[in-house]
Amino acid sequence: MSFSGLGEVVMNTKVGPEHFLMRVYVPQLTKLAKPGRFVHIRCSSGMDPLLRRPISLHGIDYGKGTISLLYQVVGTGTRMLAEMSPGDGIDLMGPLGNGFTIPDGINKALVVGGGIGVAPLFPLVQSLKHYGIEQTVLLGARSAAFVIGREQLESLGVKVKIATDDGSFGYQGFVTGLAEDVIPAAKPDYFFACGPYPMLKGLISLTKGFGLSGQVSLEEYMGCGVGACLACVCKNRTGGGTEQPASAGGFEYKKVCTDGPVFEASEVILDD
Amino acid sequence: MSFSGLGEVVMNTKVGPEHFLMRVYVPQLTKLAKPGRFVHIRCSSGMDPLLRRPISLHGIDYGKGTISLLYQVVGTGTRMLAEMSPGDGIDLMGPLGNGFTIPDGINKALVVGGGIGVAPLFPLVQSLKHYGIEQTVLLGARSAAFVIGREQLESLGVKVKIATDDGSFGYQGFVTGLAEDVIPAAKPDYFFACGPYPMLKGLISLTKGFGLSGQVSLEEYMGCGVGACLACVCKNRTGGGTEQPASAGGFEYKKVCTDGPVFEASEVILDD
Amino acid sequence: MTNPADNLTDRQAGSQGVNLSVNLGGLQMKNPVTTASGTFGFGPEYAPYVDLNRLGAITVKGTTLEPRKGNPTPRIAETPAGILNCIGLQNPGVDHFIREDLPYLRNYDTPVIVNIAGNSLDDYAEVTRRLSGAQGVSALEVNISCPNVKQGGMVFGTDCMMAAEVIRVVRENTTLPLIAKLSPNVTDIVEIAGRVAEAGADALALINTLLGMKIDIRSRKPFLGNIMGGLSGPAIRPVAVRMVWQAAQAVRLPILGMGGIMNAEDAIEFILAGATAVAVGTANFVNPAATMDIITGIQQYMRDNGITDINDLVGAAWK
Amino acid sequence: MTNPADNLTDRQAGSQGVNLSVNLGGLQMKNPVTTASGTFGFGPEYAPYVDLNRLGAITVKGTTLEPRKGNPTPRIAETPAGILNCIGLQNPGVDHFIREDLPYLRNYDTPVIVNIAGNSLDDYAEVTRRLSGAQGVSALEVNISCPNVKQGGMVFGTDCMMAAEVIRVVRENTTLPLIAKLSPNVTDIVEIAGRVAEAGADALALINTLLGMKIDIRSRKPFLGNIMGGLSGPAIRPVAVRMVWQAAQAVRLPILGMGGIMNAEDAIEFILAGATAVAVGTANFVNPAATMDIITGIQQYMRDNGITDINDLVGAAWK
Ligand SMILES: Cc1cc2nc3c(=O)[nH]c(=O)nc-3n(C[C@H](O)[C@H](O)[C@H](O)COP(=O)(O)OP(=O)(O)OC[C@H]3O[C@@H](n4cnc5c(N)ncnc54)[C@H](O)[C@@H]3O)c2cc1C
Ligand SMILES: Cc1cc2nc3c(=O)[nH]c(=O)nc-3n(C[C@H](O)[C@H](O)[C@H](O)COP(=O)(O)OP(=O)(O)OC[C@H]3O[C@@H](n4cnc5c(N)ncnc54)[C@H](O)[C@@H]3O)c2cc1C
Ligand SMILES: Cc1cc2nc3c(=O)[nH]c(=O)nc-3n(C[C@H](O)[C@H](O)[C@H](O)COP(=O)(O)O)c2cc1C
Ligand SMILES: Cc1cc2nc3c(=O)[nH]c(=O)nc-3n(C[C@H](O)[C@H](O)[C@H](O)COP(=O)(O)O)c2cc1C
Ligand code: FES
Ligand code: FES
Repeated sequence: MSFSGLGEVVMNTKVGPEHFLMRVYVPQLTKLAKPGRFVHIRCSSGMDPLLRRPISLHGIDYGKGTISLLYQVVGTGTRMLAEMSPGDGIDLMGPLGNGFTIPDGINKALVVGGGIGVAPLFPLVQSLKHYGIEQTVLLGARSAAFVIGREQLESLGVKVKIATDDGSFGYQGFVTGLAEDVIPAAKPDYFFACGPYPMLKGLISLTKGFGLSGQVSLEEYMGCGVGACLACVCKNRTGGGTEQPASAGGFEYKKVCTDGPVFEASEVILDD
Repeated sequence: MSFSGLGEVVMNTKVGPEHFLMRVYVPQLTKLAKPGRFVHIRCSSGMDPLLRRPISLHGIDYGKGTISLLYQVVGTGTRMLAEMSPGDGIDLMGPLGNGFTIPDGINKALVVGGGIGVAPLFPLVQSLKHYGIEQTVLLGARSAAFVIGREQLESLGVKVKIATDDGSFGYQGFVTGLAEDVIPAAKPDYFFACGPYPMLKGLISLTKGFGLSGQVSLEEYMGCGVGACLACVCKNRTGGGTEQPASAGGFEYKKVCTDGPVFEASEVILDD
Repeated sequence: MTNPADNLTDRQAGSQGVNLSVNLGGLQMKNPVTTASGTFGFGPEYAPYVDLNRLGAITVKGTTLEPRKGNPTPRIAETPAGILNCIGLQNPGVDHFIREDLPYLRNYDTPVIVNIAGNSLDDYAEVTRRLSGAQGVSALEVNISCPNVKQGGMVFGTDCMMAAEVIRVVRENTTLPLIAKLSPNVTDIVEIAGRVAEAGADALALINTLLGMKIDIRSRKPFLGNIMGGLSGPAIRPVAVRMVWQAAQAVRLPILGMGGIMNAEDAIEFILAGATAVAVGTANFVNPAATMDIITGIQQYMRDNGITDINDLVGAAWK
Repeated sequence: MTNPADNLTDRQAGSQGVNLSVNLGGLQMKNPVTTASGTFGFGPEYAPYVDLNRLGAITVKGTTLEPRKGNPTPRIAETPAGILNCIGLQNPGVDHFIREDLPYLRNYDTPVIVNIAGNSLDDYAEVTRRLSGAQGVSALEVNISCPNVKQGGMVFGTDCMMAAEVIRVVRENTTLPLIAKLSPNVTDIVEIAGRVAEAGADALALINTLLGMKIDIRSRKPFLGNIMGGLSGPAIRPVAVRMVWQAAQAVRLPILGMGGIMNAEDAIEFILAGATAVAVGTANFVNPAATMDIITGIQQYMRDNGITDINDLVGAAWK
């Protein structure tokens, strides 16, 4: 099930150099929300941009009927979002996609977010906490100013470590480097990650080395958001997709919007 | 000479059922302003609408450096204008076109405006008054609510008569019918008119019957507004246009934007 | 005449009295609105947003004999008032479609138009045979126009003879209504429309996408994974309307018009140009209920203008 | 390295060190930006907004042997991210142009490209001769592609042989740089580009407008006075970029790229696709100083990306 229609913006605040936090009252959608799922937003009532924009669920308040979205202004669509005010109607579809699933029997999770990839990890962290799973959260960012949400995560009582490219905060270097340092000590038995492809690529090969399995949330340019247009595909090792037979060349294309955006790390093939 | 750039909206108020009055501070443009000329406005910073919209000068305050525009909301562009607020920048080119010229030796003018065609007549009425020319102003509108600017004109001390299609105010019927009644008594020796083509057509044939000459302000879909694209043409009897040789078929196309928008009534050919 | 009861009766009579049903070359549709192939999946994807029973027909994703992987990503790019796509006919193959996707569609009281494509005449023939034998297929839309797949030098859709050959082969293998979907990337749409008509098509679908591309000025490389893609959306509507207008006057076949239809006004523009039915593509991505809004809007336009039969509007701009 | 004086020097060096000049088939341009024929009149119309001396070249309105009245109105209509026009080559004729308009242009230090059109080969030949003898004409752009005029069944721009024939005739009558302006309404732009190259063109201009139309759903009639019109503006850019990309790789002629260029980014996209120079059309209507902004923006892009010669960007997306 999925909702399509108008929600009401109840808050839209700047929370970082290019980052905004928006809360939307949309109870019909909220009740179906789940960590790792996303909404598909029509940013303009006109034709620029024409397509909707996918944004992950960053917060879910089932009681209040609100979702929150953490987004970075990178182009026309997100700029239009940033210009919205409380009281405005916002046209959204969702929740869409398959979210994170917390496998039975895990005890210690490593949660890794790169850049704006931190957005969908918040509700996940809350779920993990809810299930009493210990967790270490690693956040990677360009610089100190781009580290978003550390305090909020810490206030949930989880360990947070930071890596910045320029060393202006925490570990200097990529978050994959930080992960390499952390894993041997933290000894996680599972991981969850969201961030840019190079980071995910690095993390997948690193965790493989440690024999660690996990889930990654992917991004791709989207058309429909509902699995109809086949625009948003990513290469996948398995041949067991619901609509597609096992295919020859070592991979098949799966849809980020409906088969994902969260995939088993071991399944995905990330090209350069 | 002509200006292109940003003016500042200083006022934008609803003055009729679909009508707005906007005042813009733009001294570089104002100093070149003249009754009957127009500005070409970029209503959207995006691509919808793509083209600029021509709007006549409705008021000119050389002292304050402002122009005012009286416009009716009929589509996307004018709707966007109506949404502007004091302090907003507005992208305009102008003043463009040739305005009204007040011929030497006229004493009594008939000024006829139909619908939003009243807009450019205000500065004309002021000029006529300035030159001490007696005038009767006839305004035609759909209904009483659509009669715009009667009080302002009367406060200038000019006679104003109204015709409404539905008879809800003044003469019942078209303003051309009213003109037919008025001309024999008022005995004007010249006329000026702006309004929809059927009205102008009617008026031109009517005044011809009375041996009355005059000027009409025309409208056409525009591209450039500066005479470069040849989109905005109207049929003209004369063959003496600056860029065009006399042509065979009894007419040549002249440009509303630069040869007009004001033309000698006897020159124009209005098709159905 | 202005008493409220009369008004009510008028309105009710209107909503019942308006005939929306059309016949597209033998395919009976309860209203003229279908989906554009490739933009609506196999149906269930949009079921949460659309009452599939209300559609005039459902046109499904292009289907080929063998499964197709499709092109590398990015597969979609935005352009002014349009999108470029280079999906590359990713699909699970005709057998999988018949086995896994068609049964779902049989739950609905809506005809199914299956869009087919192939690399060779034999492919087209075989896909046609398999679909003609399947229960629940109401018509075939033959894609001889997809710009996103390499076909060993053969460009079916732009070569008149080849296009006609494809239609002839499909015709020989089916009695289903046969809709020939034409490429707009041609010098003379009327010529090709005439050839496919002679070759046995029952209707024409136009237009498929315009071939276009986009270059990323940061990487200085083509943006799309497949370099070129097909342009769809409102940007192409004037070209599509023109081709429908030209083909409708030249060829005695009903037309399924498409290309940039976003709302009822756009749909009516195509009908006035000569389209008997219309397909909604890119608009689904923008507004998942676009097809529903368009059906309602066409009805409203007819009532507002006192038109009782949609067929009276077909080609009204030139008839 | 980060001391302010260095920065200043860098910036100055940048602005002087960047080479913007290009050679378009023998036409030397101080920068790659010209105007698109028909959108810039004969020059003086935009002089209040544009420093005509800063343009790489001025391309004037299409000129014919005899004066042309042009088409009935409306001659322009908006479409999503585009406009349709059916001006119909209204122009005062070549002699009037030479006598009345050309002298003004000689005041500027900017080459003048005269766009020419005709109904017959003889027309083209004669216009060519008259312009070749006129002082101040720097190049001819041969419009074999205007969709807005009826030519007694001959559709020069879309028929390869005919297009080549026009170019051959013009070539025989001039030593001026000869730019063949092609119609995008063709199946194979590469084929036609090849033919006009063989026929003696020095450069290609692409694209002219796409043939389109719009129907007014209130009157239920075509909106434009001439029914069909040419689609220009951002909507057509992906098609234009694709054609430049294809032609540039197939034919060894420099290309004047156009179609929907609104800003420097768009201009650079065409250059990367293979255009040596670009023409700005519809954008002038939106922003009368568009050409100036584009020249500045290209310069800025080059500086930001450490490119010292614009010629290094030409075709960089495939070279
Ligand atoms: C499932 C999913 C969940 C997402 N969740 C979030 C989120 O919670 N918060 C957030 O800020 N962003 C999120 N994104 C990314 C977000 O959708 C894009 O940033 C947004 O669409 C950009 O739109 P725009 O019009 O502002 O930028 P555009 O003008 O479209 O693009 C600006 C720049 O961003 C790049 N870009 C845009 N979209 C994508 C994409 N889908 N994949 C890769 N690169 C892209 C473009 O190449 C360009 O360089 C998510 C994306 C996906 C697919
Ligand atoms: C020289 C000149 C001066 C003008 N002065 C004024 C003025 O002072 N005040 C004012 O309110 N309007 C004036 N207009 C008309 C005004 O330009 C149009 O109403 C406006 O462009 C409509 O833009 P839109 O985007 O709101 O409507 P659109 O969505 O473009 O059109 C809405 C409706 O208006 C009709 N329309 C739009 N433009 C024109 C046109 N140029 N000619 C005929 N019909 C048209 C369309 O056919 C359509 O039915 C003037 C026009 C010209 C040419
Ligand atoms: C993502 C996408 C996929 C498409 N796939 C197909 C296809 O498989 N077969 C086909 O004939 N047309 C395909 N098309 C073309 C559409 O059916 C339609 O002809 C075109 O998009 C124009 O309509 P629109 O502007 O409403 O989208 C596709 C279009 C898009 C946008
Ligand atoms: C109003 C108008 C008039 C035009 N007249 C001509 C012309 O006379 N000759 C010609 O070759 N092209 C003509 N064109 C086509 C343009 O030169 C150009 O090829 C086309 O508009 C695409 O560029 P654009 O999208 O930047 O406008 C005209 C275009 C417009 C919009
Ligand atoms: S966005 Fe359409 S299939 Fe995923
Ligand atoms: S609007 Fe371009 S010539 Fe008048």
